[in-house]
Amino acid sequence: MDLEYGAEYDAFREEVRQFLEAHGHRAPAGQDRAARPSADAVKWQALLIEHGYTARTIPSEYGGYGAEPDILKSRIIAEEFSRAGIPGGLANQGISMLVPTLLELGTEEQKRRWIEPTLKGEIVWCQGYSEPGAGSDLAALKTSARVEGGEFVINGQKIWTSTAKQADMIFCLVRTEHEAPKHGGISYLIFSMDTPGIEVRPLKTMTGHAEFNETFFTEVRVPVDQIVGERGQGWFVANATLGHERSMLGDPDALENRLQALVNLMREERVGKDRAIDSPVLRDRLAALQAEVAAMKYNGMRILSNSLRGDPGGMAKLIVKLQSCELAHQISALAIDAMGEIGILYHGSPRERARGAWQRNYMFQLGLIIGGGTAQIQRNIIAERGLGMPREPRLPKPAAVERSAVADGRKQETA
Amino acid sequence: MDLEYGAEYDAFREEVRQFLEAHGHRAPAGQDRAARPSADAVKWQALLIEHGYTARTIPSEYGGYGAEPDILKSRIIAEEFSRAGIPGGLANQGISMLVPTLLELGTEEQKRRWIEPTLKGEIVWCQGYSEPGAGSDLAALKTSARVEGGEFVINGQKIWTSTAKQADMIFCLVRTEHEAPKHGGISYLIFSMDTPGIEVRPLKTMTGHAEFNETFFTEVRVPVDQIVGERGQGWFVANATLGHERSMLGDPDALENRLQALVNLMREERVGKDRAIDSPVLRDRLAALQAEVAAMKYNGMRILSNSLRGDPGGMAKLIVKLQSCELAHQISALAIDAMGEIGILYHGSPRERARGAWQRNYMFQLGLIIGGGTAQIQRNIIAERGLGMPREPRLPKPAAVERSAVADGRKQETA
Amino acid sequence: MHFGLSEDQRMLRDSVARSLSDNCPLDHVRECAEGEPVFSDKTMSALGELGLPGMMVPEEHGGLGMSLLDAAVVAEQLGYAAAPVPFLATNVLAALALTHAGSREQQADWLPRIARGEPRISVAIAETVEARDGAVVAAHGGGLSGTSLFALDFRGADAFLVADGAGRLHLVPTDAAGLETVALTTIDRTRSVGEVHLQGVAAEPLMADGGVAAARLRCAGRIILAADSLGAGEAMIEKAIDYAGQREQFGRVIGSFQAVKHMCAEMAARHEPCRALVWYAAHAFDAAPDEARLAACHAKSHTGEVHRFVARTSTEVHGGMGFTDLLGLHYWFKRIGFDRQVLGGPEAVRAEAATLQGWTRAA
Amino acid sequence: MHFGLSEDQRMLRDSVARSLSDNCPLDHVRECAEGEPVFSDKTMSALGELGLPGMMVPEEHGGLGMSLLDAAVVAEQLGYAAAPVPFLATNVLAALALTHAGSREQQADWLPRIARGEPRISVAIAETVEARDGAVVAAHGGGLSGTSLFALDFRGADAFLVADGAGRLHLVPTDAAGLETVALTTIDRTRSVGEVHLQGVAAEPLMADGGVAAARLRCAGRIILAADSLGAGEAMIEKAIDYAGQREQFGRVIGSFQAVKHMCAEMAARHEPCRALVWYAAHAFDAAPDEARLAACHAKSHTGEVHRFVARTSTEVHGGMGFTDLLGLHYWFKRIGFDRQVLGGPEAVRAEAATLQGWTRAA
Repeated sequence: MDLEYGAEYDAFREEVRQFLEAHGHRAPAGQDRAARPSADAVKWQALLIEHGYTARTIPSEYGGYGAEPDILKSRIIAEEFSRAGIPGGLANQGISMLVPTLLELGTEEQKRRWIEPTLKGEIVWCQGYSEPGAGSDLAALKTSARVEGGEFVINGQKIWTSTAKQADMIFCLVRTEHEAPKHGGISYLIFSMDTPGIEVRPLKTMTGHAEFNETFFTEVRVPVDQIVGERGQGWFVANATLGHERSMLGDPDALENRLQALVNLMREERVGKDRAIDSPVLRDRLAALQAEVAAMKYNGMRILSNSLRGDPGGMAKLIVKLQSCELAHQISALAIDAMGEIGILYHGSPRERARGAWQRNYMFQLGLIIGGGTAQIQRNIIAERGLGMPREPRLPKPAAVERSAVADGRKQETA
Repeated sequence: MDLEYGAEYDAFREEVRQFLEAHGHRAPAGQDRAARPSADAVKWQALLIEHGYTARTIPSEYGGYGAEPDILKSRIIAEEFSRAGIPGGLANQGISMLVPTLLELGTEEQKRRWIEPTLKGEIVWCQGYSEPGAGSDLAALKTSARVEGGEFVINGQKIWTSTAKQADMIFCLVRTEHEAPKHGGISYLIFSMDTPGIEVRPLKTMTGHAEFNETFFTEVRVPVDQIVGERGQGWFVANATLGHERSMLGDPDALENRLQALVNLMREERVGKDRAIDSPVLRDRLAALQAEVAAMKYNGMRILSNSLRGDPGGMAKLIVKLQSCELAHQISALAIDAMGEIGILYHGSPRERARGAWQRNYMFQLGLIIGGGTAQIQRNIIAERGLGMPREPRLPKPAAVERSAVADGRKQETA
Repeated sequence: MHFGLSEDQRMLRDSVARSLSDNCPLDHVRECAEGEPVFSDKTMSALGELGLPGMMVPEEHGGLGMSLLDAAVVAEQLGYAAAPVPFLATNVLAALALTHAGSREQQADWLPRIARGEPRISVAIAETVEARDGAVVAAHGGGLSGTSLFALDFRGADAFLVADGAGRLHLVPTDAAGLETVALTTIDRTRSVGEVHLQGVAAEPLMADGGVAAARLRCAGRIILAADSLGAGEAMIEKAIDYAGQREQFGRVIGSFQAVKHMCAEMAARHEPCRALVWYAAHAFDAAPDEARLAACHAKSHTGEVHRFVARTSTEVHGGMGFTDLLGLHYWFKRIGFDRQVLGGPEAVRAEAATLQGWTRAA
Repeated sequence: MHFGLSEDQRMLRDSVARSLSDNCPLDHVRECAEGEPVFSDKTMSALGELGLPGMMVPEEHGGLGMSLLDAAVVAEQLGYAAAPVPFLATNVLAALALTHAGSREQQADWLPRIARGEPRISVAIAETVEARDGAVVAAHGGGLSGTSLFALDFRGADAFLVADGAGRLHLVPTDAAGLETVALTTIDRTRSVGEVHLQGVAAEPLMADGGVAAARLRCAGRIILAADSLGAGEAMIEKAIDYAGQREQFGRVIGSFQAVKHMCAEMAARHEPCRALVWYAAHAFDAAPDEARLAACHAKSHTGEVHRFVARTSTEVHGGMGFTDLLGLHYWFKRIGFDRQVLGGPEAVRAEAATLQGWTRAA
């Protein structure tokens, strides 16, 4: 156990701190991950790339900083930006999901064309994976494309396309091989959101905000070379990026920050003459959550340390999404309870605390428990991949599926 | 809503009270349900039958009191005995399970031969249902009987035969029809525990006590007429009694008594100068459990009231086993926590409270959560029978089962 | 002996249910709740036809003189429909307060009008549970000063029934000099709460009773909120089962997955005993006043916990759709959230239950 | 930077694991625990060969001068094996106390012997957490009087290390005049606790330190108990998965039922982060004393809660077999029960964590 980073890293940390002190004031305020980056944000992004504080390991020929991967330096950057309360680089789905995918599976031309403007915030992407009928069972997606005159012609509907309104481009899973088995009939296409036939409708959630959209495709025509990977390989292309998405969730710094905000809230909220934190019952819950946040923090350090040694992370990593989403939700729940009736104020009410963030988080975090693999799917994964427990026995094919898939004799995956 | 029982019942209650006042001192002390009744207990039982305070609705020609069923009077009897802290009639498996089964499905000769001595406590029975390989999936039982010279010849093993050591007789499920499908190959036999070839071994549990036994059968010969119902109908015969067993569990009086014992404990246990109940955290848990006990109590009254109207009970009844076993376990858990280190004293230790009952209950109640249908099986039943949710899709038959059962085309039940 | 609803109560339940299903379907709830939220006049007038405004008003004042259990039966249906109507404050709490602690003049003035469904009285008694943000109301020389938060059924009130720091109740007409009000908004757009600022307002006190009336009101309010939660929880469980029976993933309805089945079973198992608990508390309010406060505490705190679990679990069963606005499931989620927090969250209510039983060491 | 066990620590873990698997399988645990329970001489002697008795003794006194994290690594394996050995009191707590608060004479007298695995010192510090049954020890004029309960690793002790009411530690040889002891028995027959009665016993105080030494001991004890719980929980999860993979019901192994899979997944998901938490607490004990007490509280209370759930859930996965004595699963169940309650249950420990951080209003 050695929690020191060593001289080289201490120097690097110092460098980051100095950068933040010198330039932090130029950071854009209140960065909204779902929105199109502001001019300030684009400038800030350029500055961060220049210093290697974002897009750090992306080759410079594609617009990145071109450093060797160094998990500790990445971690130091994240820590120092979080500590200073200064937003790091852009973290949209184009950067977190499309760029790694292109780097891994794109053609040279695709890399040169798309990565740099994406990193710079010039091109905003949205993700077209889920459909109303294909959530946990993503591979059941029905949005289809036929080939006609050198073009894919796309029809169908996507959901949860968070930045669709602002996006220039979409990376999208569509069914192109209609005779192929479920997972083998999908292709990964990228195309402009200006293409005729695309309609985006805001999707309001229980929070009262439209954090997402539904996106409809009617005879949308896309050149056949705007595909990543081969036809029918889209499922495997997407799975590479799904991995990247999963690692975005469950940031231990975020949990610590939320817990600290809860401690502050409970010190400030008053019930008669007492502070909320003076309630032994609420305080006991607070201490229990704090212990769990600490456990997740050290678990994160353990994963980090394992990655340094080339260890993929195992169980410690597999449980992060399930546990941290739940924990974040519980933190919000305690905040609401500590506020009593104040806790239900919302929609900009007088006396509302933190602009309704606790309630909004309480609901949004329930969305996160569901999204990106429900808690039930997470438990399946932990049991099957982590603990090596048997998969659900395969079922006889239901008639509806048999038409297309059964002849192929492929194994059907079950939840 | 009318919680008055009315004049007739108030008079009946008064009668029960007077009986208890006059005769309560004759009740045996510390009745152990698993043991053979003492001479005192047998006398007490006879007195209770004579007054109709037990075996109340069993026809007098079979040794019962012969009253018309009256749920309210039964309830009043239970309430008054519980309030007075005086044990009611014998409540062994012969009385609670075999007698109702014989009444429903036994021949006239079986009724005359077995019911009266069972009620009187002269014949003690044990139950031979579960096997090491047949728990939740009881119908998978393997103890088998072949017919030879007018006798069933039984080989196999039973488990959880709680009173096997003391029992005169056993009611037992054995597989008699080897070609029949799983549920249709079972017969319900009754035979003496003195029959040669029976070996009983105590089965110690986690509590450190041997509350149960394992019972082994080697070439045990039983006359073919010692069967209840027809050959191959044993599953249906047993299910009648399983229903009776389920109604034995989840007694709301018992929960109330346990909660009151916990309140008393928490008033008496001291941590420094404070009582355990002075801890707001523990007190909050106590109040939460109290609310739940109240809910189960009123739920019980609702079920009672529904039965008066001939309503089978529905969801209110279906959830009783799951909820009350869990609640009882939680009550014990809080007691242990309230005692701190005192809470783990056991095995007759100095300073042990209530002769270790809290720890013993904590463990035994976990056994009850598992036994008589695990919590998982209970949730299946609630979902499928109570909420009408779909059964688990049927699986292709595994090879091992196919040999005997598949040809028959019968639907296999799944958990 | 009969533990359960009477024939009349079941008829009441069914007729309210029918009326709400006709007049207050989800689309209508949504209409009322979106934009600037409003109460549903249509629903109120339909309920008015059933005589509900006067259900708690004694017959001699033109009402039906019904019991709190009757009101709980109605409240459960309102929760089941997530109906945006101001039933609790005027028709239950104010009617009860005036009946039991009003002067003859106050009774004659208000009760017949309440029975006719005319006035709306908002009830401001939150501070008898907990004083948040230093809110407190004091009575001095016939005048009331201070602040009360979370006045119930606030929007469109003609008067406020305000508890002072000693638990005495006062009627304050909306046009009283020195009265200012501020609307608050909560997650639940089918309800309305607000705050009341008083500066030497000349109010009409109800009969002095050492706070008993306020304690009784709090008790009644908690039972009605618990009943509302019961109905909302019931709706969420039904919706989860329906959805799970239709939604297919991996080639089967998700309701056939054991994980989903067990989520539904667990909801039902925790929810079902709440029904008897709420019924008993409401019954005890009239029939066994000694037990009523404790029973109300149990009903309020226990439904609060159980239905938070139900609200969350039903949403999870609905997957992404439950999280969207599309199915409107969140109206019930938020209704349950409101019921949990108002007039004391579970912890506060359990602390009161403990005190009631002498579990707390005398200071 | 490296968060995790060092190469040496992993070797230590593996060699302890091997030694326990060779010397202390379930059958042997059962032999020791049944009837009149005894510690396992065989296991202690095998661990002695690895130098464990002196692992916390400084090198100048013949020990290995290892860290608390090393001790936690060992404790985890002891928990994993449910090993009936008195490691905690003598080899961790007494060694630490003497090293940090012993006089030169005490050190010279005891530490080399501890390193050789000779004496057994039982540690009686429960009253620094909570005084149960009025137990308290007072020091007056060189003599100790009073009662201490739950002295750890009680059986066969040569001396007791007793904390007085001020948190100062005293060494009391078993044959001291005025000392009487009573063995207690707990659910966990692989451990041993007892009570110590003192009447004007002439004891050797350790250096006066205002209770710091006792607080440090409590802290170390909690970390070691948490590590034990971690190992016992790990064992219970493994056993559940193994059993679920073998046991068939309804024509399939029960581990293929989603309900059973999710029970196992939930155990693993709650259990896994405990490992890093315990490691950090143990590391902080030596490397970051400022954070150590809070970290120890977190580790103790959180493993207490998580492993109560694991103990129960693993037993449920084992069905009826888990409830019997046949598989011996209950040895781990009870070990976890012991770890949870001793040196402060979760509530008591969280209250201490809150106080440490100034969350509690100054009285």
